[in-house]
Amino acid sequence: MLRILIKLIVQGVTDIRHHPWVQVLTLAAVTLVAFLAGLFLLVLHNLDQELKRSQGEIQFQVYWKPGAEMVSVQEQWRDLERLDGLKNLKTFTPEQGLEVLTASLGSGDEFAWLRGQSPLPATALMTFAVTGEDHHAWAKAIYLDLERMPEVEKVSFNPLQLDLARSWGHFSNRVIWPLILFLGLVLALVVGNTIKLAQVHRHQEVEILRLVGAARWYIQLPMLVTGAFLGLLGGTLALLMLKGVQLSLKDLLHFPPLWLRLDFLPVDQALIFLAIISGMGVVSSWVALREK
Amino acid sequence: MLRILIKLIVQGVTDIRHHPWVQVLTLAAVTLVAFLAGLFLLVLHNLDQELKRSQGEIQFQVYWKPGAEMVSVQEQWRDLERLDGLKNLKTFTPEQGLEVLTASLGSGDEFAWLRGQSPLPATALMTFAVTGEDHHAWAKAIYLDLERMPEVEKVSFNPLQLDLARSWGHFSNRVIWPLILFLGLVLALVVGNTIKLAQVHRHQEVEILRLVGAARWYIQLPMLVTGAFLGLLGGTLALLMLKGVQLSLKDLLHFPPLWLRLDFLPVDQALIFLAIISGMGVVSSWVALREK
Amino acid sequence: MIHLRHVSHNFGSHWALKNFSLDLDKGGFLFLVGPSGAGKTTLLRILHGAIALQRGQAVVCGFDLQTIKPKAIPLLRREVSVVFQDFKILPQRTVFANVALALEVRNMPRPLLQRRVRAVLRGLDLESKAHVSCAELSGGEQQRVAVARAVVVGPQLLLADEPTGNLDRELAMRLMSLFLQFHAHGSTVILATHNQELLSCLPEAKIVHIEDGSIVWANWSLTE
Amino acid sequence: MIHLRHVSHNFGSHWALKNFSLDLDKGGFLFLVGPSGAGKTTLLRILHGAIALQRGQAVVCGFDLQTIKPKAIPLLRREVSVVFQDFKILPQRTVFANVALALEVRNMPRPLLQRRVRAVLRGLDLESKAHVSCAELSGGEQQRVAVARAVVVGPQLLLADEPTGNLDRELAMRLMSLFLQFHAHGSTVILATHNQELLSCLPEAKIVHIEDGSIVWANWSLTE
Ligand SMILES: Nc1ncnc2c1ncn2[C@@H]1O[C@H](COP(=O)(O)OP(=O)(O)OP(=O)(O)O)[C@@H](O)[C@H]1O
Ligand SMILES: Nc1ncnc2c1ncn2[C@@H]1O[C@H](COP(=O)(O)OP(=O)(O)OP(=O)(O)O)[C@@H](O)[C@H]1O
Ligand SMILES: [Mg+2]
Ligand SMILES: [Mg+2]
Repeated sequence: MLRILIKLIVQGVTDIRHHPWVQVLTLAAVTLVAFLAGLFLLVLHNLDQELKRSQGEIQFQVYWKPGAEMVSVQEQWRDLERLDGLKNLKTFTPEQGLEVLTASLGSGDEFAWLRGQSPLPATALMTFAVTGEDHHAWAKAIYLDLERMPEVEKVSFNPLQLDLARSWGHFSNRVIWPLILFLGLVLALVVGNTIKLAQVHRHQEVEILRLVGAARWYIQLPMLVTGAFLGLLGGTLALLMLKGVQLSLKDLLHFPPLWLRLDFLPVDQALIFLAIISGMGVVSSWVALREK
Repeated sequence: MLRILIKLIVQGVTDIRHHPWVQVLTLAAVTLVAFLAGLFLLVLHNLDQELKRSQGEIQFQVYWKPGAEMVSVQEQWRDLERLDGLKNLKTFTPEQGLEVLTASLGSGDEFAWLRGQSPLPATALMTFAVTGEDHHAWAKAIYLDLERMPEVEKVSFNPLQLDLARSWGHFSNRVIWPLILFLGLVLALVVGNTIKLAQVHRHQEVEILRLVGAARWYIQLPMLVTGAFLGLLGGTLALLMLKGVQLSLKDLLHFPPLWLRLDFLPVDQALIFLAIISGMGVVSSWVALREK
Repeated sequence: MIHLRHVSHNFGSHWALKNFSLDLDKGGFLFLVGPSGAGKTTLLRILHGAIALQRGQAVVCGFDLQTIKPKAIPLLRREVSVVFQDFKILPQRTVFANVALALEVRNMPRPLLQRRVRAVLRGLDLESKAHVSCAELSGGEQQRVAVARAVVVGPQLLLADEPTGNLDRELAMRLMSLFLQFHAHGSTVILATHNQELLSCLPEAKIVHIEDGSIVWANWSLTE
Repeated sequence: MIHLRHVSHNFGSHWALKNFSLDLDKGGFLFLVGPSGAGKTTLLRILHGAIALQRGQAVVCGFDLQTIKPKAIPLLRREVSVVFQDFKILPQRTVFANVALALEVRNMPRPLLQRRVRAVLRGLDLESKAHVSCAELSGGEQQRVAVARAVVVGPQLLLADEPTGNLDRELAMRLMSLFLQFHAHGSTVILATHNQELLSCLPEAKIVHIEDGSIVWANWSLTE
């Protein structure tokens, strides 16, 4: 029995030689559409990564009173570093603040005359990972803690940041998910239709095999294997092309202020991608065989 | 003769009923792939528009001496407005400058204590449309003119902006054009292969028509018409879907700081798009007929 | 072996078979004659399950066609071989591959399969064409491939639909002697033909003449 | 009408026709007989340009097959009609559509076309099947559709390849009388067949017996 199964599976793959051109073109079409879909997935994956990186964070900016004693302020900074959930702490003395301001305004030296007598206060920019259930209450508590510190003039944070995740969610619901669904549809239709059309050639073969007494599975297995094989091969080629593109574009956006490095799809996503495309090959072969 | 031509063309369209399912699926695949390609084109078109809008511009920032007399400065501002090639002039009194700074630093009131005694100079941000052949020389001349104005402390401009267009060019050479070419390839292959596979059914018909003495054009014309018709219909449906998407997403990115409004493809591009897809239908039908 | 009672079949409003009853024992040899469009092919197609039985009773090789499940049809077809009027061979495959198909479906081991196929091809004068693609065969050669595929499995029941239409007299006689051999080994044979000459090869064979779907003449009592 | 000199044709290493020479005048009637695989179909296919002439000279209806351009082949085929051994009809189309095809290609106005097709179908006992799809026809009915399509155009030269293989005796005789009618109206007819009986229908017809691609016997001098 196993011998027959293996024979039929091998036959499914080698049957491709009966219509080599049809199958090669089909393979090419499947590969390219799969590649296109993979490209979308790759972009989405990287976007998603980027979002995840900044999504669960909230920033507090702390302003000390102008003229506050820098020695005690710096002591406070050391205390701040030990706070729960803190991911990043950036501190600015009045002088550093002025430098940043200058840099952000242009490239010139126009604030040179202020040097040594900066009118700016000492500040600290704190990035927290959002934790707990009630984000707003949690943020409020931190806010009050920070404001109660001695010599602190004011603390600001943007509660909107908390909503950013949600608004990204809205955006992806409106654009990204429809796009993925649509892409899946195109992929299914094009891959399916192409494989189906390529298999229609074999109607005659199916008919004759039936007439000489072949069981249903005996007839269908090789053709389903052909479909799966076309899908698998097309998907694999697409992934290889994708890897090539990723390698060649990897550092394209890796410059300030984006610092985006293009990552490849994780292994599990790549495998799911292959499985879906092969599955489409199988399903569409099956549809092609059922007709008539 | 004309009667026969018309008959054959009508036949090409009505022949679709012989294999309605094959043709409907083919049409769907063609439509979706064309739509996908159109979506890319739409994004590119809008990107391109955006680039064109900002590409040929250069910004100068003028800083007056701190404490310069505001009345005379405001007079100079009025003169500046009349400069050749100026597209936009934004002026900031020291107070306005402080406001902008405050806003860009956070949402707080931390500079409230500086109000009425802003340490910042009066500034103006001037946007020029780049003109002439030698951009750098032209920019230099403007720079000198501005710097020579009385009470002006310093002028800054970023010559890098001039190179921005060029670097965008590099980017599109590296990414966008390959993508368009690749997309064209996918489109050609998928549309072509699908129509070709759908037409392979008709090999027998072609053979028999030949055997009963039909001339080549008599056989091919209806099939080429079928291909063109499938392409045209698929392309039109794709454009309609595209228009729908454009209308529904038009204002999605129309918020600060992007202010991007999604435009539809201009009529000529849409027509070229249709022509290319129909052409693919014709070519692939022709290839399908030639085989064997 | 074959037991038919009141079998009728219509295609739309056209009755291709009307109230057909006959019995054929194991080892019988039956000629089915009649004009074009009489219903000969329709009857043969019913007998191997290619078209479903509409009315009446039919039992073939122990399979009751009234109640047969789609899954059991391949089993029926392993007992019944058919030579189709339009050959039904795969043009892209070689002669050998087409004939071997019927044995592959039955999972016959390769060496035995090759021996059997070669023997049958030799008997039908097709040995030199064994590795030629069927698209390149003459009409008569294709017909013989169809016969070879039917007989290679040594079926219990052999249905042959106009198997000599494209063959010259000598080959037709050779084919008949092949069928007679089969018959002598105990197979049941039903042969639909226009060729009156074939009838004289086996004077003791049963003959049914049908016209317009009905039996108009037979040389035996039809039902026991 | 037909002038062949030293025509040979090989498929790979197999010679299907060897050094074939014959002349046939306008209005002649020729039987081509010989065993399966003799080369009858190959000869007919050369005569209507379905396979290119490899060696020798051939002139058919004034077209020199040695020098004929691909563009001229449709013109040749408007003079020459063929009844193919494997019918070559479109199974999805109706009987009427299949027969009308040959006239549509010649741009015949619709009313005349309908009259002609109906007349031919009546002559071949196919009138009741006119609007049936060809996939639903019996073997003999399909063969008659193939004949109808060939004769409906009233060709100068009619090539028929085994046109009675699936027909009963009565229909075969009817077909022969159709061919004889054609012949009487001045058409040239070449008929490849295994059916010895047909030969007796027209005792004055020319007969060529070929075997293995060569002429082994003829009842006239072959070349003038
Ligand atoms: N699938 C079908 N659909 C409709 N009508 C059919 C179908 N198959 C056969 N018929 C009709 O049924 C009748 C009997 O057909 P059948 O093929 O049994 O004839 P036959 O005796 O084999 O004739 P022949 O000697 O010409 O092959 C014919 O008139 C034919 O047109
Ligand atoms: N396309 C082809 N390629 C290779 N060999 C071919 C091709 N067509 C025919 N032959 C071979 O040429 C020989 C003559 O074939 P042809 O069809 O002319 O025979 P025929 O006289 O018509 O026989 P039949 O009576 O069986 O139809 C046969 O042996 C056949 O196998
Ligand atoms: Mg029949
Ligand atoms: Mg032949």
